[in-house]
Amino acid sequence: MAILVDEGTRLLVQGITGREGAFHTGRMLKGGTQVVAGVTPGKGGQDFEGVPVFNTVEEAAKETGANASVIFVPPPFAADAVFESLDSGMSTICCITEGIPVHDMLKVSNYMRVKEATLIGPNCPGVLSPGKSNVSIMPGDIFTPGNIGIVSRSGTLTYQIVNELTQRDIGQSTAVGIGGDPIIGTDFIEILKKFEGDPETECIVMVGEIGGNAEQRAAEYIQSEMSTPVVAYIAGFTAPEGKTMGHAGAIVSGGDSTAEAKSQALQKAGIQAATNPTEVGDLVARTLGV
Amino acid sequence: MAILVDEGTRLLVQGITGREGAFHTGRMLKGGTQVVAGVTPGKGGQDFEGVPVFNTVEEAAKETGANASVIFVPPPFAADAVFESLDSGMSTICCITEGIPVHDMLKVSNYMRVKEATLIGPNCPGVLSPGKSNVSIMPGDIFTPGNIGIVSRSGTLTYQIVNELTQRDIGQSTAVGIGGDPIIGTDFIEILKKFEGDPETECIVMVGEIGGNAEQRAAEYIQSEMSTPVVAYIAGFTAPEGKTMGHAGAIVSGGDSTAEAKSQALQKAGIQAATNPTEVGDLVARTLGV
Amino acid sequence: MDLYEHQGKELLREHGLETLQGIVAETPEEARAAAEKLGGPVAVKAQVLTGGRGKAGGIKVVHSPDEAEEAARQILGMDIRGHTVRKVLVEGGAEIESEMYLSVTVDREAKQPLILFSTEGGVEIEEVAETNPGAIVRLHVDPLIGLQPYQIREITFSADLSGDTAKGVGKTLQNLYSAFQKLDASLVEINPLVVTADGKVLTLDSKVTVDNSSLYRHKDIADLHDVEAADPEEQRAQEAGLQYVKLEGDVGILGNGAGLVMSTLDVVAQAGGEPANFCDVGGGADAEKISTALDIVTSNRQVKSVLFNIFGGITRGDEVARGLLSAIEQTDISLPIVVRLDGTNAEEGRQILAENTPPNVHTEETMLDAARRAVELAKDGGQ
Amino acid sequence: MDLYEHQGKELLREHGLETLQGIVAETPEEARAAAEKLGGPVAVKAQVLTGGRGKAGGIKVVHSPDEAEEAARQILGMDIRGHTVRKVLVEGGAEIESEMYLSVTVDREAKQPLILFSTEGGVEIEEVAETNPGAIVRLHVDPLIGLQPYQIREITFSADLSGDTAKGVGKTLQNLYSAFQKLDASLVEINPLVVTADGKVLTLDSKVTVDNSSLYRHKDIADLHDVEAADPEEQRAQEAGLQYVKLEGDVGILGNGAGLVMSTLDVVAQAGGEPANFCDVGGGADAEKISTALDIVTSNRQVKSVLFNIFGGITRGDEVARGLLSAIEQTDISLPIVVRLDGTNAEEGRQILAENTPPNVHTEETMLDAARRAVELAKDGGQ
Repeated sequence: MAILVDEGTRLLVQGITGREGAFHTGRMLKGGTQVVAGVTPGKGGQDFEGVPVFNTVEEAAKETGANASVIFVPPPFAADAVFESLDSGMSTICCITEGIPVHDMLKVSNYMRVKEATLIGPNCPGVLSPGKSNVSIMPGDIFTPGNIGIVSRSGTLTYQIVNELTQRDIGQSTAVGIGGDPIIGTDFIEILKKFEGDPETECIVMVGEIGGNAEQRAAEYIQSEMSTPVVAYIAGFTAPEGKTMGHAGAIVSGGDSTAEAKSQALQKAGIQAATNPTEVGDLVARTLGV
Repeated sequence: MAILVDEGTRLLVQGITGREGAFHTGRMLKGGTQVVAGVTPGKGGQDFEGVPVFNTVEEAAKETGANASVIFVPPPFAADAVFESLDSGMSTICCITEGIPVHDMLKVSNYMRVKEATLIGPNCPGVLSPGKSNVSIMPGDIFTPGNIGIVSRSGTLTYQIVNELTQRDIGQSTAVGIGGDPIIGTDFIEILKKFEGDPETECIVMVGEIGGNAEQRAAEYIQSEMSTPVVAYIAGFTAPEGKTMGHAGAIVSGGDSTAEAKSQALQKAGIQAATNPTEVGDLVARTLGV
Repeated sequence: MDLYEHQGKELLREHGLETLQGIVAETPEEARAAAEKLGGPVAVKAQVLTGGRGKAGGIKVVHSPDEAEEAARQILGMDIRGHTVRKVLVEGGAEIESEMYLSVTVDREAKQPLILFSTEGGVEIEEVAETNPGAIVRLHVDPLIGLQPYQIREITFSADLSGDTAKGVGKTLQNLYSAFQKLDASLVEINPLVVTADGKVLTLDSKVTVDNSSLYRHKDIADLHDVEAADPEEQRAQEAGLQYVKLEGDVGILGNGAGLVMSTLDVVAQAGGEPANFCDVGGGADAEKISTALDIVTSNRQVKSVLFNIFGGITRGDEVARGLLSAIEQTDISLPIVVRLDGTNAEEGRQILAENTPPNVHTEETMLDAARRAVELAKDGGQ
Repeated sequence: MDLYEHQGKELLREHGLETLQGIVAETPEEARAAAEKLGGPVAVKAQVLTGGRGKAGGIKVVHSPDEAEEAARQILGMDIRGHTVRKVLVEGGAEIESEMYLSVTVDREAKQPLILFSTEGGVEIEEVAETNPGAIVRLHVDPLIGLQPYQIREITFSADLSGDTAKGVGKTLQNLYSAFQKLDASLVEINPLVVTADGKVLTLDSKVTVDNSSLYRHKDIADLHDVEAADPEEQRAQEAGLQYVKLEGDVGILGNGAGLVMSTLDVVAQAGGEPANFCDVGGGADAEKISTALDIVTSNRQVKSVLFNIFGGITRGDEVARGLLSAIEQTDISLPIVVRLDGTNAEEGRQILAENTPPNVHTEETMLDAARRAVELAKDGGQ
């Protein structure tokens, strides 16, 4: 097993003929992902590296049985793309796009409440289940199949940690980049819940950062609801107040949103917390007893 | 048992100090309903026939533990009143108000999808479970406790039918007036489902009329999902096309919306259909074997 | 509330829809002047609150002011499905390449606005639905988020539109949906929506129906209500707060409650009679209102008998009986009136009626008996 | 993007909020003229993109044009938390009866707009939250249906407001929420919202922050961006498409990916160093971009060593190494640069660096080692 994406994932790429979409579609195809359709309005009928391109998601879904989508369309059109995927029945939607207006995401994320689907992102690297399906912009090469679940607000930090694990011969079940924006479709808790329900996942790495208080809520959830061990890592202890650290959502705007506050909450909940990515690898290895 | 309202119903009246609200609150109190709170903005702190009046539903709910509301506020403010009840946790909301703009109801009824509550109406007489709770403008005197469930788009026609039953010594479990507007909170099917799940209800009377195709959908549902016998009655065989027959929703606007089409659908689904209210009484008596 | 074509178009224009230039004329001379002003060929179109005016000869395309005047002369005063034409819309011409259909309405079942689009315009959508259902694109809009750009693309791509036509249709749909919302409409329909030889997308004919319940917040639209065009009895009933619909038969029907009155009409028909009207006097026993209702119902010369069907619910039967008697006293009706009184305190009510009833008032205990009696009396010619 | 008080107020006024009359002045003379025009007592307020100007002496209430000129002379040029005052807002006076607080912000957890209201205005809301949390009303707005009238009542009744004050606050909230939406704001705050002696509800001081991601659809607001007020290095980084934040330390830090760079800062701090900046060069091995980044980082005179932390993901390590070398060649940096290269093809990359590396470039295999090395080098004074 894995969570969110696996061998049954039939992927549709929104914005497949754009620069980013084309580049990553090529990579996902090489990684073995079943990319069954692409959508670019006005380019229906063309094909991209053997993948048929459609004008609308509805048409693409009908023709190809796509059940998941990944979104590479520019920010002004991204919310529309999410709505299109949602209303066309995609069950997992990864929105890679960075720079979607917050008010668009308020609308999108609240609309999710009436839908059964899962939205990952935006401003995220996507989801990758090694050996099964890569619905992301993550470098598949550094992953190896295994039993560690990863959920992270940061892309490169995830790669760094995956690399630490792979170097120790510790494989991953699924890596989920939930995104670095203030408003995201899916928070830590929903992903933790899925990992908890996945018999293949033996340990989970949770990578947080400054901004918001999602880590605190996750800590409470882990303490009260989970039996799978979690190793946590928080970035941004040196971040000053009021400055955006790369991610739109990574900004200290009050006591709760500092790395310190998050770290304390994790410790209080009895969760192992690493102080740097290498230590994450060490803690996971110790947890697994390898 | 009963559906929607019973001995546990703690009722809050929105618009309690208005003409309609005051009149019917008095009647509901006399009928034994637990009216625990009233809401009229600006009149908080007063009381009405012993019922405390609050400025907001939130405050009223907090102070009195109200779990259901009935709405008597004028059309321009009715949608707001429904939202207020919904957001303050009322689980059953009966909106009596007639004349709410359709576009307001589009917003309200779609918002219901994100809430766990049941909205009855608008433009409806409400819900009455004889001997238990009267959350309606229906004349309690003509009812008698028993095992017949009634669900109807029309008020007076319901009274007429209840009277036919009571005269035959056949009591009622709950009578639900779902309302005569084009867009209503709860359709036949949801109520039929509740009656089907109510062990006390042995037979159901469904009263339809021209407009829409809710009766056809109900017929399909009854045929495929229900074991409780249903006696149906449809009004409006003589209604001309394009004319509103009293209720905003009672208008023939195409083949599906005629009484004939509805009647045929019921017959096709093997549902007993009466041709007048008296016959409804006869058919129910026959079904019960009394 | 249905709007005249010219009124609806004016509102749609305010929401950005493109139409032909048009001038309303109430006389043949005004129509001539309008045609002169517009120049070129014009269409002279009857303004009536009903469909089928084309087939009835209510639309004429003419090529000169003379012809426009003559066309208006023929059309003005014409009766189309019971509606007298009192105005025409004189509209400029356009070279039409193709005709489409576009509408937004309220889908009661889905509880959402429904967009219908078809490349087969110019005919009634019901006809297309029967002959070529595949030519109709149906699309629901979720009121929680509104019309989305991708939905517009679904419409235009499904119809294989491209370039300026796709853009024009897309913009039209966006504006039409916005008009639908802002006008509190229950229907906005463009049929046909045309593409002209020079690539423009125009609203050629349109229908706008505004939700009556919303008129309190659309004073400007409420003011458009055409009192003259309404049936005078229906108009009077409306002013008195009565629900009244005129029908073709001879049995006048009154009752309290819309459902009960609808049911009464059916029972009268089942008894072999023909209802002359639907009239709901509402709750209560207000003698004033009942007498107005009686007066309106009997002012229809075809009515030969009256059936008053009352169910005493909140108002008790005895009170209703007193109200009814006082109402009958106030009016001067010699037609036979059958009263059926049931519900709370019905017996007391019937007794009151029995003791004080005028000779032309008959009481019955059940709806069925009352209906049969009223039908009989009507067949006897109201004697 | 934070707006100056006078800019934010201008936008809020466009959305119906009521403020005092105000005039922006850039010189003491302009401030005098403004005070003359406004008449009566005025407030001279420093316009800076930071809080705490009141405590810093950036707001003065004066009673004559002379005093206004003098106040402006004192305030203009003042440094408030690192921000130089270059403009003042001269505002008319008002007789204040009471001060309240009202804001709309984005609640990340609830994923909904959050309204905060308090009758304890004029102090920072965080202070009220600590000293008297019960005085704050918190209310979420569901973006699917927007702010509802009942929510406004919840606010006003909870604060026991009535009459004109309740109406004024209600209207203010409605307009403020509308502004919040239409401006794509992440924060709109009125503090204090005052009731004047004559019963008016006025926005006395306000703060507006517009979501940077939305600026493409708010050209007018984007144009308000004050280039002069920005840190010149940060400004240059922004133009080059780099994520750059200046800090106080002496270890310059570059890396690819925001999370990794944040983590690198932490590791440097753990190693006993002090990061001089945050700089994310993004994906890819674009030599041009890397050299610009190096230049910006080292243009900070405090920087004594540079740590370049790269994780080869999509871009392979060997490519990154070549890009880095070419970038170092393009610049003329003598400071020690510690490079840590990991991920895909890291070994090949490290080999390339080892073979061609200039003497001031040091390579390390792990983040920790690299951080320690960079900290050491910085402590050695960049030798």
